[in-house]
Amino acid sequence: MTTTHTSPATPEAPATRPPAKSLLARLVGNAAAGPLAALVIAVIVFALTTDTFFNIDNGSLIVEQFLVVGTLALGQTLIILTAGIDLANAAIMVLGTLVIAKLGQHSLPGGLALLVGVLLCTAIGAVSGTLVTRLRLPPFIVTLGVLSVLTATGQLFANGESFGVSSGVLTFLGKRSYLFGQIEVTNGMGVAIVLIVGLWFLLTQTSWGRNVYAVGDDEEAARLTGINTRRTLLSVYVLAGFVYGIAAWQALGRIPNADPNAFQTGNLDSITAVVIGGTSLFGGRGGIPGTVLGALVVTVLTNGLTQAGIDSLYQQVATGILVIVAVAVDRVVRRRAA
Amino acid sequence: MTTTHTSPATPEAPATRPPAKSLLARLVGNAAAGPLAALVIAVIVFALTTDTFFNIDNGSLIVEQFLVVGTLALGQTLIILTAGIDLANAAIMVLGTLVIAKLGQHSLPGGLALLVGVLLCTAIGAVSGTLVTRLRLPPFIVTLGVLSVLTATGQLFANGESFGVSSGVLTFLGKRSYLFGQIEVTNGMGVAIVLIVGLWFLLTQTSWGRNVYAVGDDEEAARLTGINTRRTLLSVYVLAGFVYGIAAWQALGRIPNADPNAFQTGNLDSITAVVIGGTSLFGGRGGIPGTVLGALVVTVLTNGLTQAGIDSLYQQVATGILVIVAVAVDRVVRRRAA
Amino acid sequence: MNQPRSDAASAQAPAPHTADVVMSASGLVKRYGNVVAISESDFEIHAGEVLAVVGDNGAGKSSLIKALTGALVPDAGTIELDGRQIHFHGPRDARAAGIETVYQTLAVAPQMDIATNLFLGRPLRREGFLGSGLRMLDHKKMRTQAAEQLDRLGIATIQDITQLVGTLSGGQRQAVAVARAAMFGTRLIIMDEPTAALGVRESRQVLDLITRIRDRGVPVVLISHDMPQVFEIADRIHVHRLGRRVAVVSPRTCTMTEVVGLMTGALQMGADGTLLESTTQHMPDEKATSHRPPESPE
Amino acid sequence: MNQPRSDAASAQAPAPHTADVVMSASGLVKRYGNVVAISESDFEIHAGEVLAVVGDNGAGKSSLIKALTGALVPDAGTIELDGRQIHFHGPRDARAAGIETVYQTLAVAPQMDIATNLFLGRPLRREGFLGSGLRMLDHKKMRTQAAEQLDRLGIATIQDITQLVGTLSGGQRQAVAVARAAMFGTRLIIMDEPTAALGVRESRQVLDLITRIRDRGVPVVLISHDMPQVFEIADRIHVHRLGRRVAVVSPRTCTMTEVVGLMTGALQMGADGTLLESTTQHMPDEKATSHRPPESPE
Amino acid sequence: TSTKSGGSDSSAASGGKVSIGLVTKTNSNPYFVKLRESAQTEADAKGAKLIALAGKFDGDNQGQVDAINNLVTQGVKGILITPSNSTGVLGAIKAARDKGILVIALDTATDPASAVDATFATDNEAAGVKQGKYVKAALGSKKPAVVLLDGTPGSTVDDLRHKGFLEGFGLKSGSAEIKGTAVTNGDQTKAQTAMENLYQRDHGINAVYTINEPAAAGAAQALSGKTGVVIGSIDGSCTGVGNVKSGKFAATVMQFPKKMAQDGVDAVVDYAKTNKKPSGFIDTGSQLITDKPVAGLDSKDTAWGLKNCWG
Ligand SMILES: Nc1ncnc2c1ncn2[C@@H]1O[C@H](COP(=O)(O)OP(=O)(O)OP(=O)(O)O)[C@@H](O)[C@H]1O
Ligand SMILES: Nc1ncnc2c1ncn2[C@@H]1O[C@H](COP(=O)(O)OP(=O)(O)OP(=O)(O)O)[C@@H](O)[C@H]1O
Ligand SMILES: [Mg+2]
Ligand SMILES: [Mg+2]
Repeated sequence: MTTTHTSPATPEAPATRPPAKSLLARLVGNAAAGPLAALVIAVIVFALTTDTFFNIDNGSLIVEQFLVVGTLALGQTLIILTAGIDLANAAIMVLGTLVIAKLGQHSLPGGLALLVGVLLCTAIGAVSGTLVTRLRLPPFIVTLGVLSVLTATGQLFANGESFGVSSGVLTFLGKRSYLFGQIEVTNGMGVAIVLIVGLWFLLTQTSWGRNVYAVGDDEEAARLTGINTRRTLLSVYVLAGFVYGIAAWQALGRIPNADPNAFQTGNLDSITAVVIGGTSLFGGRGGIPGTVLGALVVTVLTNGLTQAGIDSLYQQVATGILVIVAVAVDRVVRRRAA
Repeated sequence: MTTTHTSPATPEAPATRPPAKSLLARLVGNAAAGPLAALVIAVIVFALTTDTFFNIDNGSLIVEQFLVVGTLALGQTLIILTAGIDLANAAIMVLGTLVIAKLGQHSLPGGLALLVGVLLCTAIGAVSGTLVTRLRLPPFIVTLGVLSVLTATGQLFANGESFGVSSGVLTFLGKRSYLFGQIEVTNGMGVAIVLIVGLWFLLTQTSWGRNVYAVGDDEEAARLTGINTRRTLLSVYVLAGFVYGIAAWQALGRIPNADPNAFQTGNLDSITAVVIGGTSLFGGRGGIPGTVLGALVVTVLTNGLTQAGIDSLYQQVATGILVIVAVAVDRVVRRRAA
Repeated sequence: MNQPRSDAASAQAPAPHTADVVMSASGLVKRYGNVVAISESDFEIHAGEVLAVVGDNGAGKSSLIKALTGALVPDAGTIELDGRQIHFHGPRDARAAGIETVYQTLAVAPQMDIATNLFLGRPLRREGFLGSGLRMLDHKKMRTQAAEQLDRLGIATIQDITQLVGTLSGGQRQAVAVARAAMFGTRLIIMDEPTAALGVRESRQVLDLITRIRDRGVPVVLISHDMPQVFEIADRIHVHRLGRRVAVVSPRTCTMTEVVGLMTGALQMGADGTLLESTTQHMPDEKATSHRPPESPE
Repeated sequence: MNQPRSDAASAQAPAPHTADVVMSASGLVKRYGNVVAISESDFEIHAGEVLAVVGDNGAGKSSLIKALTGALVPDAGTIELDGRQIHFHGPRDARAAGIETVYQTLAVAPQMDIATNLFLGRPLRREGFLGSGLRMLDHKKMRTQAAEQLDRLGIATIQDITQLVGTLSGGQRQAVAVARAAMFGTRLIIMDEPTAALGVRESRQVLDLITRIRDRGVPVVLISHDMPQVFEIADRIHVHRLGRRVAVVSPRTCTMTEVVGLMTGALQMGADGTLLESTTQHMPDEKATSHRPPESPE
Repeated sequence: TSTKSGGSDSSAASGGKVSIGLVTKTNSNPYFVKLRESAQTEADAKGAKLIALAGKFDGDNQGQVDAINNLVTQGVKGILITPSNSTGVLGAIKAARDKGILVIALDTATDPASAVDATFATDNEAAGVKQGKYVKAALGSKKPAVVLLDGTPGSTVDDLRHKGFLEGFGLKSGSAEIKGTAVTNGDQTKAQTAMENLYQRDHGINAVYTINEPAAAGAAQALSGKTGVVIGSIDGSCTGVGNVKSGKFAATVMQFPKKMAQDGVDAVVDYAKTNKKPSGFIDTGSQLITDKPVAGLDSKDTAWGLKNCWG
C-alpha cells in the first residue's frame, strides 16, 4: 500500500437533497401511505355508490365497530414488529371479559374487577413472552398452544353461560355523548385514541421502541449491539397483553355481555388489519398508524358493502378480493414513494 | 504485499471426521428428530396409561385419522419451505370435494368428476401462486383473501346443501382391506404413501427441490445464482394445489359427503403439523418426514387423550400444552444433535 | 465536472480492436429515489483481459456490475454482448449467456451446505436413467467436486464439508462464492471484491485462479480496493467515481498514486488522455451539507 | 504439533508489565458439533497498545473475539478484565464494561437508517423533562452526530443520511459499524476486519482513527488479513492458527514472511521465542481426506 | 382387559361401569354445554361413565367422525351424537352400530333417520315456524321489513329453522319483504355488527329472525334505543328468557336439551342392562315464550320460561 492519500473529507456527493416530505407522509410514515390510499378509495367508492354511507352517523358507527378489533390489532402490531405473531390475542381478551364480568357480577366492585381482568391479560402475555424468550419457541407455536388452552379454559370457566355486566365502570367505554350536538362519540373512542398515541409515542420516540424494531429487523444484530433482546421481547408480550386487557374493556363497552364464544376470528382479523396496514410479517417494518388505517379499511369494507346491499356471502367474496387489492395498492404506492 | 506464500493446499484441518449418522437420522433427517422423539414419547405414555391405545386396530385408526389433515400438511410444507404460508388450503380442498361430489352425483362419471375437482384445486393454487409471484404480495394476504373468497363460494355453490357421493372411484380411498388378515388398511393410506415418497423425492433428490429450499432460505441469493425464483414459487403453489386436490379425494374417502362447512380449522391444523414437524416458518429448513411425524403427533394426542377418557375441553387444554411441549422437545433434541 | 466522455480517455489504455470487445455498456443510469447509483456510465471489457474496476466506497461499482448481469434493471442505457444489444431480465439470463458473478453480498444460501451452494441452480445429475429420466441429483459427486474445488482455492481449514454455509467463517464463505463462479463461467467472470475477506494465502490462490481463467481465454472483471493486487494482475483499470467511469488506464503506464488521484477526483483525465490536477474538485451543484439531515425533525 | 504453550513464545514480543494487562483469556475452547473453532487458545492485550490478530481463514479469530465479548459462550476457559475474572452473559455485558466491537458480520439492522444504527442500544435523549421524564429520543441530534461521524471517517459518498443501512454499499455499511464502535468504546475496542470492504482513502482514515484511539489510551484489537496494514499500525501481533494462539511477535523484530510462515504452519515458534522451520507440518491426527465427504451417500 | 380391539367386547372396557360417549357439535355453544351437563348429571346418577367429545366448530364432520371412531375403540356401550350435518357422519355411525353400539341422535336428525337407532330432538322446522308466526302476528298490520340473521349456512339445524321461519311468516326466499340476510355464526358480536350495518342501510326494518339467542342479543344491542322492531329467537336459555323478560327481544322458542340428554343416557343404560334399543323420532318439543302473547298462538310467559329454561 504505497499510496497514502489524505485529501480531506470534503463531501463530494452529488447532493440531490431529498424533497421536503409532505405533512401527511410525515404523520403516517411511508409505510402507511398504502393503507391510507386504500381507505380513501374505499370511502370514495362507497360514498358515490350508496346514499347511506357518507354521513356523520355512519362515520361514528364505523369507528365504534373498529374499536375492539382495532385495539386487538394494536397489540398484535407490537408482536408482529418483532417478527412474531399472536394467535391467542382474541382468546386472551375473551378470557379477560369473562373474568371481569363474572367478578363484577358478584364479588367485586367494577373498577377492581376491571383491574383484575386487565392484570390477568397482562400476566398471560407475560407467560407467552417467557415461553418465547426463555425456551426460544416460535411465537406461532406458543400462541397457538395458548389459544387452545385459553379457549377451553374460557369455556370451562363460563360453563356454558355468558355474563352480563351493568356496572358503570365496566360499560363506561360504551357510553355515548355528542360532540357539537352532532357527532356521536363513545368513551371507548377516547381510550382508543390515548392508546394509539401512547403506543405510537413508545414505538417512535423512545429507545424502547427502537429496540423493538431492531429486534424484529435482525435479532442477532440487535443482540450484538448490546440490546437486551430477551427483555425487549418479553416487554412486548407483556405490553400486548395489557392492550388486550383494554380490548376486553372495549368489548364490554360495546356488548355488555361476556361470552366465551365471542371473537373466534379476532386473531385472524387483527393480523389482517396489521398486514394491510403495511407491517411486515417478517418484522422490523411498519407501525401503529398503518394498523389503525388497516383496521379501518376492513371495517369500512364490511360496513360499506352492507350499505351497498350486498349479502354477507357475496360480501365475503368481495372482502377477500378487496383485502388483496388493498395490499396490492400499498405495494404500488410504496414503490412510487421509494 | 511482499509475501508470496505458495505452500500447497495440503489439508491441515484437525480432521475430526463426523461420526457415521445413524440410519434413523439419515432417513428422517436431523430436522425430524424432534417430532420423532415427541411421537415416541406420546405413544409410550398412552400405551402405558390406557388399555385400548396400543393395538393394531387403533394404529390403523390413527393412520386413517391422519390422512386428510396430513395430506393438507404436505402441501402446506411446500409453501412454508418457501417462507410462505397457506391459509386457504382447507378451503381449496373443501371446494374440491363440493365440485367433485356435485359433478359425480349428477352429470359426470366419477373418474371425470375427480379429475375436474383435482384440476380445479391445482388451478386455484396457480392463481394464488401468480398473485404471490407477479404482484409480490405476501402469501399470508393472498391466501387469506383466497380463503375468504372460497369459503363463501363454497357456500354459494352448495346453497345450503351437502352432497353425498357413492361412486366407486370417489370413495375408493376409503375402501378397506386387510394385510396379513390382521392389519386394516385403506386405499387412502397407499395414496398417502405414494404422495409422501413422491414429494420427499422431489424435495431432496431433484434440483427443483434444491431450488425450493434455496428460495425459502434467501430469495435474493437464489435469484442472483440464476434460479428462476418466480417459476419455482409458482410451481410450489401449483403442486400444493394438486396435493389439496388429492386431500379432497382423501376427504371423500373418509366421509363420503361434501359439506361446505367442513375443515374450518384445517389450515391452522396443517400449519401446526408442519411447525411441530420442525419446518421453519421463515423458510428453507424442514421437510416432508417432519411434517408426517408432526401430523401424527397431533392425531395421536387427540386419539390417545380420548382413550384415556379425557373430555374434549380438557383435551383441548392438554393439546395446547402438548403442542408447546412437543416443539420444546424438538428444540432440545436439535440442540443435542447440533 | 465538465469532462469529455471517457471513451476518448481510454486512448490512455492500450486500445485493442473493437472486434475484441466482449461486453460493453453505454449511458447506464440507475437511481434509487434521490440517490444516484449509476450516472451515465460506460463500460467495456475485451477478450482475454483482466479488467480491474476501482473507485471509492459508494462510487457505484457494485451497482454497475449488477446492471451488467441483470441483477438490477438500469433506468437507461444500453448493454451489448459480443456486439449485439441484450436485455437481461435477471441474473438467470446472464448465467445462461455464460456470465458468472461473485456478488459483493456473496449470494449464498445460509442454511444449505457447501456443496449445495456451489451447485445452486447448476445441478449435477446422476448418470443413466436416474439422472435423465428421474432427474435425480448426484449428491455424492457434488460433494466430492466441492471439496476438490475448495482445496484448489487453498481453503484448507474447512473441517466439515457438510457444514452449513451460514456457519462458515467470513473468508470460507467468500471462497465458496468464488469457487462457484470459477467453476461455471465460460464467457465472462465478474468478481466484486472477491478477496476482501480472504487471508494472505487464500488471496494469492484467487489471484492465481484469475490468471488461469484469463489464460483459458475467459475475460475477468475484478472489483478491488487492493491497489497492489490490482496493479499486479490487471491488464486495464477502469476508474469509477460518483457513479460514472472517469478514466480507463493501463497499470503499465500509470502509477498507483495517479489512479488513487483519479478515484478521489484529485486528478482528472483530459480529452487527450493526459492527467491534469483537478481545478474544479467540487461539483457545481454540490452543497457542503449534502449528507447532513434535512432540517425538519422526524 | 508438539508445541510449547505460547505464553512462553510471547517472550519474542516485548513483554510489558503484567499489571498493564487489560484483558486476558486462557484455555478458551469452543466446539460446534465436530468442528473445533477455538482450541485451548490464550489471549492478552495490554493497556495503550494496538494488538493485531492474524491467521488463515477459519483459524478461529472471529470466534475468539466473540468469546471475549460475550457474543458466544466458550465451552471452557477463563477470561479476565483488569485482572478480575469475568463472565459475560452476552454482548450487553461487554458493552457495559466499555468494550465495543466491530463484528465481521457488522451487526447492523438493515431496515433502519444510518443514525438509528449508530445509536442502536445507546440512545441520545432530549434535554430537560422530555428526555428524563418522557424518555424521548433526540432524533435530530442523532442524525447530526451520525453525519459528522461518517464525515470524519471519510465516507463522503453517502448521498442521503436517511438511507436505510440495508441499501448502503458494502463499504458504507462497514463504515457505519466502525463509526459506532469508535464513538462508544471507552475501555477496549475490538475490530474484526474493519477495512475489508473499505476503499483506499477510507481504510487510511480508519487506520488514523485506530491510532487516535490508542493515543487516547484505549487499546485496540485489530483483526486483519492486510499484512502491510498490520505491520504499519500494530504494536504486537497475535498469530492464530487452527483455533489457538501459536505466537505473539513484534512487528519490529519480525518480517511479514515470518508472520505468514507462522500463520500457515511453515514456521514454528520454539519455547525460547525463536522461529524454526516446521518439521511436523501435518498434525499427527490428521487425515488427508479430512474435508472430503463421508463415503456414505446422503 | 383384552389388548385386542376394544370395540368388540365393549362392556369390559371400563371395569363394569357402562361408558357412554357424547359427541356434540361444538364445546362452545352454551346449548351443548347444558346438554353435556345434563348428560353428565344423569350418567352420574345412573352410575355410568360419560366421555364428552365435540367437533371444533359447527360443521366439523371430520372431528365428529374421529370422535366416534375413538369412542368405538375406547369401548363405549352407546353414543349420543348431535350430528353437525345430517349426512356427514353416517359412515362412522354405521361402523359403530355394526360393532353393536347403540347410537342415538340428539337435537338434530340424520338423513335418513334410520341411520341411527333413535332420534331425540327438537323439531327445528316446527320451532322456526313458531318464531315466524309470532313475529308476523306481533307486527300486526305493519308492512313487514325483515332481516334474517342466520347461523352458518349449510348446517342442518340452521336450514330447518330458517325454512320454518319463512314458512311461519308466510315468505319465500327472495321475497321483497326480506331486506337483508347475514351470516352470524350465532355469534353476538358478528350479529351486532351485521344488524348495525343493515339498519344503517334501511331504517325501516321492523322484524328480525335470529338463529339463536346470542344473535338476538346482538341484534337487540344494535337496535337499542330504536323502537318498533320485533326480534324473534330460538333456544330457551335462561339468559335468553331473561332478555325476553326485560324486553330486549319479543319472543323466543324454547327447546328442552335436558330432556334429550336424560332420555339419551337412560336409553343407553337401559340398553346395557336389557339389550333393548329405542327407535324412531322422539320429539322433545318446543315452546314459544313471550310476555306479549298474540291471539291464536300457544305461548307461555317468562315466569314459566325462567323456571324451565336450561341454563
Ligand atoms: N437499493 C438502494 N437504495 C438506495 N441507495 C442505494 C441502493 N443500492 C445502492 N445505493 C447507493 O448507491 C451508491 C452506489 O452503491 P454501490 O454499492 O454500487 O457502491 P460500490 O462502488 O460498490 O461501493 P463499495 O466499494 O462500498 O462496495 C451508494 O451511495 C449506495 O448507498
Ligand atoms: N456456528 C458455527 N457452526 C459450525 N462451525 C462454525 C460455526 N462458527 C464458526 N465455525 C467454524 O469455526 C472455524 C473458525 O471460524 P471463525 O469465523 O472464527 O474463523 P476466522 O478466523 O474468523 O476466519 P475468517 O478469516 O475467514 O473470518 C471455522 O472453521 C468455521 O467454519
Ligand atoms: Mg460494492
Ligand atoms: Mg472472521
